[in-house]
Amino acid sequence: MPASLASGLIPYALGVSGEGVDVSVPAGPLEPAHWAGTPPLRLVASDGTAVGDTDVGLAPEVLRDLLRRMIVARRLDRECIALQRQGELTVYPGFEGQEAAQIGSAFALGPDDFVFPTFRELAAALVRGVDAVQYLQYHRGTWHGGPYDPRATRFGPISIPIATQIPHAVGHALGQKLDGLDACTLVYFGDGSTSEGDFHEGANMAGVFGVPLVLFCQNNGWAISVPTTQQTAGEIWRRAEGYGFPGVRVDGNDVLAVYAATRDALALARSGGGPTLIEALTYRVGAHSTADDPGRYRDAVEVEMARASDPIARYATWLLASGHADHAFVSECEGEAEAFAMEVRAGVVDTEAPPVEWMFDWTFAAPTDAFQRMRREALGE
Amino acid sequence: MPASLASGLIPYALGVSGEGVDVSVPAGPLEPAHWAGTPPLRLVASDGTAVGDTDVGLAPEVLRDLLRRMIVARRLDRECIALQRQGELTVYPGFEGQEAAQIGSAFALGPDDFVFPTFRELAAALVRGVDAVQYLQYHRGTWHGGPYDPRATRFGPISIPIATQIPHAVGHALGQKLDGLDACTLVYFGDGSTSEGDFHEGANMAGVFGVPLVLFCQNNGWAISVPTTQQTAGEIWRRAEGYGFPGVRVDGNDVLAVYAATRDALALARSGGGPTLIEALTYRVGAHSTADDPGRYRDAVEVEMARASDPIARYATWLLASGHADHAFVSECEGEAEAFAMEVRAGVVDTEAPPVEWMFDWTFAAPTDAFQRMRREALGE
Amino acid sequence: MSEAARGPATQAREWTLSGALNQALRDALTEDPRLLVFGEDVGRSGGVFRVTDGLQTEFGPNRVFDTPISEAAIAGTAVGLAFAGWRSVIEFQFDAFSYPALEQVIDHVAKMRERVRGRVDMPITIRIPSFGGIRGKEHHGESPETYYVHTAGLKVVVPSSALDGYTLMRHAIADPDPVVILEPKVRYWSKEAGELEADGPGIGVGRVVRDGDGAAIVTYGAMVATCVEAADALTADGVQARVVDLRSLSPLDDELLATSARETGRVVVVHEAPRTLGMAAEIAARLMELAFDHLEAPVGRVTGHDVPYPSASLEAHYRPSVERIRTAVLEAVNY
Amino acid sequence: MSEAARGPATQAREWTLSGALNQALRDALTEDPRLLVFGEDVGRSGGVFRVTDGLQTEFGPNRVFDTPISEAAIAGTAVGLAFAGWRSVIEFQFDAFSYPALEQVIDHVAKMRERVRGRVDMPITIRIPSFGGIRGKEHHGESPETYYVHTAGLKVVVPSSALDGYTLMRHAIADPDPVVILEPKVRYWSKEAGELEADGPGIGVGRVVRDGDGAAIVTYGAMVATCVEAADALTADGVQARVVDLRSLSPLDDELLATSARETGRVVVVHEAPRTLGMAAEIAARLMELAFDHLEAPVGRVTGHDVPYPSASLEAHYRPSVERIRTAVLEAVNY
Ligand SMILES: Cc1ncc(C[n+]2csc(CCOP(=O)(O)OP(=O)(O)O)c2C)c(N)n1
Ligand SMILES: Cc1ncc(C[n+]2csc(CCOP(=O)(O)OP(=O)(O)O)c2C)c(N)n1
Ligand SMILES: [Mg+2]
Ligand SMILES: [Mg+2]
Repeated sequence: MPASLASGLIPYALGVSGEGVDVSVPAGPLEPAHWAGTPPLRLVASDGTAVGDTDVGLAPEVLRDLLRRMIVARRLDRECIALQRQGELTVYPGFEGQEAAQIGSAFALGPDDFVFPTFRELAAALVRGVDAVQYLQYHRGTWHGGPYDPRATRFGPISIPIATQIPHAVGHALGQKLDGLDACTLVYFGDGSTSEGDFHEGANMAGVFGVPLVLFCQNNGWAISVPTTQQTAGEIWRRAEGYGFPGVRVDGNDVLAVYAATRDALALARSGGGPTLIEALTYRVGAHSTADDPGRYRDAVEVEMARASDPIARYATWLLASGHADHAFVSECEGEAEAFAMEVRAGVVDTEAPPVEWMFDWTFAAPTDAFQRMRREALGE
Repeated sequence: MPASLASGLIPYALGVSGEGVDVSVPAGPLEPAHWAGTPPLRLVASDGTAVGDTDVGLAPEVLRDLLRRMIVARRLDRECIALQRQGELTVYPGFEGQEAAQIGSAFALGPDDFVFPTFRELAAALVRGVDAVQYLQYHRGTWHGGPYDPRATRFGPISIPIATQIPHAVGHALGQKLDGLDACTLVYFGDGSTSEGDFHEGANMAGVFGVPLVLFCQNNGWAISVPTTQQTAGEIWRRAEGYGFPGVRVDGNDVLAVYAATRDALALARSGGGPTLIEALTYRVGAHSTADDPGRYRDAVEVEMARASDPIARYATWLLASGHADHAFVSECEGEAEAFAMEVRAGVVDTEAPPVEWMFDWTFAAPTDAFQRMRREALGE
Repeated sequence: MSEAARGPATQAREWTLSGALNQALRDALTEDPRLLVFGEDVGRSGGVFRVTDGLQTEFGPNRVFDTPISEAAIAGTAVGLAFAGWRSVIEFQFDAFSYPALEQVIDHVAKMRERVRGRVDMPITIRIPSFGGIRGKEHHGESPETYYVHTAGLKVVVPSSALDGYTLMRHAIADPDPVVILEPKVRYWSKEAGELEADGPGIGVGRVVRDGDGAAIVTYGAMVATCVEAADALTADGVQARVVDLRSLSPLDDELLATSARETGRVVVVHEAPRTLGMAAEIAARLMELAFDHLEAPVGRVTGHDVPYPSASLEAHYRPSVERIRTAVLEAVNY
Repeated sequence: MSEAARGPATQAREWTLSGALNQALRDALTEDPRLLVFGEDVGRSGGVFRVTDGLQTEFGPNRVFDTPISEAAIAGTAVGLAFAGWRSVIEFQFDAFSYPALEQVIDHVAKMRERVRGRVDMPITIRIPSFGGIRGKEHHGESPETYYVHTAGLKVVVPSSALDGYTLMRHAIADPDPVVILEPKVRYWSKEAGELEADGPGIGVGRVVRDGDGAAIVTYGAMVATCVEAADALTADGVQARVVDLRSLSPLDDELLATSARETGRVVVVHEAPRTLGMAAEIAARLMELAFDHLEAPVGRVTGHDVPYPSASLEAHYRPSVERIRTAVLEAVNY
């Protein structure tokens, strides 16, 4: 973005790195203060100390489960990158650094709630019980959208065109409301997604219809090579006010804060209170995808800082200090993560290309004669 | 909109009429209090008394000119409706009730500033010096967009697809900024237009680029048959905050307040301060267009109230009381308005259909041989 | 009282296209409690062309409702509703106002079922008042069919008359797949007497509206009446022209096209859309594939020109006229 | 250092398509100080396919810049910039990501000049990395040409090689009208040696890339190389097939098409886009009009299927293969 056009803006996502801008890089972790604007809701600081009421109403075994899931998800994410390098997956978009944002939010959902994801929510998918091998068939190039059953898993298909899943979520939530269900819809999207017309139209319509919806934005600082400060001159959570519903800014690397914020938003929605927009401040530690080289556009120091504010280390520190878990538990989780990653790897590597006919088998529920003729001709039948 | 879905909203634009809602209709004019939310900036009340600092820095003859222009514009608007009824114009979208919003804002512009209008800004067009007969050739069905020269008049072509002119204005303002000009762009749009993706993408991009732009929303209470309360659950001016620039709510039937707000926004833009969103609360007294019958969807009492808050009567009362004009001046304006309307009528009625070749004459600046062949064939040459 | 409410659906009477479409929506809403109708101004006001007149009063504001001016979100909402088991009829107010939703329609409405391997159907009917001839403002006279017909995963139909409007609308709504129905706005007030039939000829089936074996004029929508007029005029030239009303643009009725070509040897396709990659291109290409040896002349194309749809004063020079059609048929006959 | 910076533009060397397009942008930016380049990730990162690599550094962030993810506003901004006298090259990152801007492109980019009676030109180049074959994610392998070619007011070009990419890009930018340039992403890294020429064959002009008079294979973009391969294979069948690279889809080179049909009598059109209303339909229809009496066989169509573009594992079965092309040509020859 033209420096001359960006007057008044910090030129980089976090105001940390940046050419032509003299920023004295603060040592230590990425802190909320590095983000422009309003400080987020935070319960556990980067160093693992409590800074708010950490009693979010979860039993110790559930608190442990949160850590377990984060550890398992990260391990799988790294395995996926390895699988891509080995040619077993096509381009893969990693989520390292965003485990708390995804798992904390997905964890707050009830079994009947429904999720519409983007392409980066494997960690959330695992929480919802989506089969990892089936999910990864998308990234293997076996099937667009992922061949898992969205109705059974209550997790929508992987959605690529930025922000287009947001109106889907609005429609789904409207359906829930019309059915008088006690269920909600949650939709994930990124900071960059908030610049699309579909974000706006969906959010505004959600407000008008007062549907039970949580709009969950993972602001991970970057949209490919464009930092959030160049994506918008405002703060994302503040958009909610213009739509007439609450907006919340939460530390997306604080799993307890994310959980609490999502739980509250879902409770509001369930009670007929309509939508909430949650902006979770997190950080994309890795590349946009395995096809991307962030060295071209961002300073490594930012990444180091983000690592020092790691959501898993932070939560583990807090959990250990709180006495709800011990080191043995952490080791156990790591063991489970390793085993799971290997199991998924094996499943992925085993996945074969679908038969050619499948290209024609689901286009229509009621294929016309003309379509069937085309199909036969194409298949040389 | 489903009543059950609109929980928490006043079901009609102004909370005045509405089935199933027991509203005791207040006697007298439409007041800011009838609009949900934040009271707008107001200098002159509906009854013409000053309620703020009415010294907006305009000389008496200029203050008179404002009234003159409003009277002339309204008379022409009514003539256009007559012309449509007589078959001299195709569907015509009247602006009665919105004279202050259009003329107050257009009046604040400098000669080098540029306007992108919708289809309802004839009053603003007149302020910019657009030839009324040329403008009305659009509504006569002679030429899409209006055959006036947008470069010479600094008034863009009539734009029909809702909100699509907003990104044009952003681009134009970006061009002005890149050229280092001391000029701004102003874009008009309605309340309904704020629901389109193009509004959002344009406004957000304007914020990111910090361009010299005034986003001027005429919230006239209705988008065809849909009241503003069903267009959004928020307040339109508040959207600005989410884009990181100022938003202003102004009484759009108070020409001095509109002028002052626009002047300030332009000054900010000119000084490099970037965009401002202005929401002017006004009222569409007539039908959406001559093809529309508002009796199907809104209560006549709303319209009566709006008439009692008429921008012209209000301003005339204040102007007369302030001693800057007398009744003779008002009569003079009415005489001028009558003569102008007749002159425009004559010009419109005289306008002939363009030659058929014109259908092909401006599609391309560099028509290819293939295009020229198609043209010859189509014209039977 | 809405027009349609005057008599039961099955009773023979005179219908306008607008009224018949209104009745189709009413009957479908009655039969299927999980059907919704929404869009801009379709609720309280009953639609710019009265097609949804009275439906909100009859079925309540939870079934028939107005939306903000957000075409992309209207289409996207229908997709989400399908995930929740609801069937939708959505309206885009005019042809060109369907364009802001093209991403949602191309990427999701058309592809979602394939993406989820049939776990979720997309029973979405997209109503678009279309085509020119109403002395409309800019963007109110366009022919958007190519954008939809080229998009795999959609079905596209165009009624040409009131009774067939009812039939096609009922088929569109009943279909488990997304169907775009382009309503020729210039014919909304044209009347036709007869009985409404929900199970008349379906999607993919064309019909011969005027018989003849000297040439075949293939068309759809508002142009059907114009072509019949041209065919009538052609009798003075000694040509008995058949007029084929396609009804369904996707899929096309290949059998009917092939038969018409074989039986007449001379085919002229007529539409308002610009020529390049208009429907006539596809039909010409197919006829070569289906009936090459029977074609005595190139397939004629009488179409809009490759320029933006013009203003009211020029639209008569843009839309195919009886005279242009007649000339093209004679050219084919005398080839 | 960017690839193109390694040598002056005119010096004969080896170019990738990506590098040649990059050099075209660089040369155009150098020559015209009122030219801007913008879009998603085109600035600091230099583009997903490196086509804008190094340009922001060289021309500064006021001339080459990143935008928010707002395709409609990107197109709309270019329209507004044209009113302010600026020329723009905009990028949509992948084929399907041009769809959110379709309303702006159809309603304004294509129609604005006509609307204002030529008072304002629309010198806008729309770059779209297009077509399949890269084992891409969903929406990264589509062929959007029909949407653009059918839209009157646009010109549409498709380079098939590095050197021609340079030429077509220079023509597109220099053109006072909007030009859509569909860049075959699967060929970005294919190399070609030679000199870059800004004033090589222009928009509307096709070329014969392989001569032959037994049949003509008409195609564009990535499929040119595949068709040349097929033509080579066909020599074993005793068929000398000519391969025509259209280069320009709107307007089409009617003379070249007609000549090819007349000289060979057998034409096969090849593209990746779905068959129905793909370019082959228009070409078939035109060839009937231009060379009916010379066609010895129906114009063959070897195309993508009328289903959504499939995932990586199936794309080879969707895109025309050498074998499918060969079979179609033999069918035409043996008709
Ligand atoms: C409509 C559309 N435009 C462009 C793209 C290309 N694209 C893929 S991901 C991406 C960035 C998304 O950023 P953000 O929403 O912040 O999500 P993140 O990648 O950070 O998770 C872009 C531009 C796309 N997928 N869809
Ligand atoms: C993209 C698009 N969708 C729908 C329409 C049809 N339409 C014309 S005016 C209008 C209402 C506009 O409301 P608002 O923005 O409040 O402006 P107003 O008419 O009140 O001046 C609608 C829906 C359109 N012109 N463009
Ligand atoms: Mg992001
Ligand atoms: Mg309005």
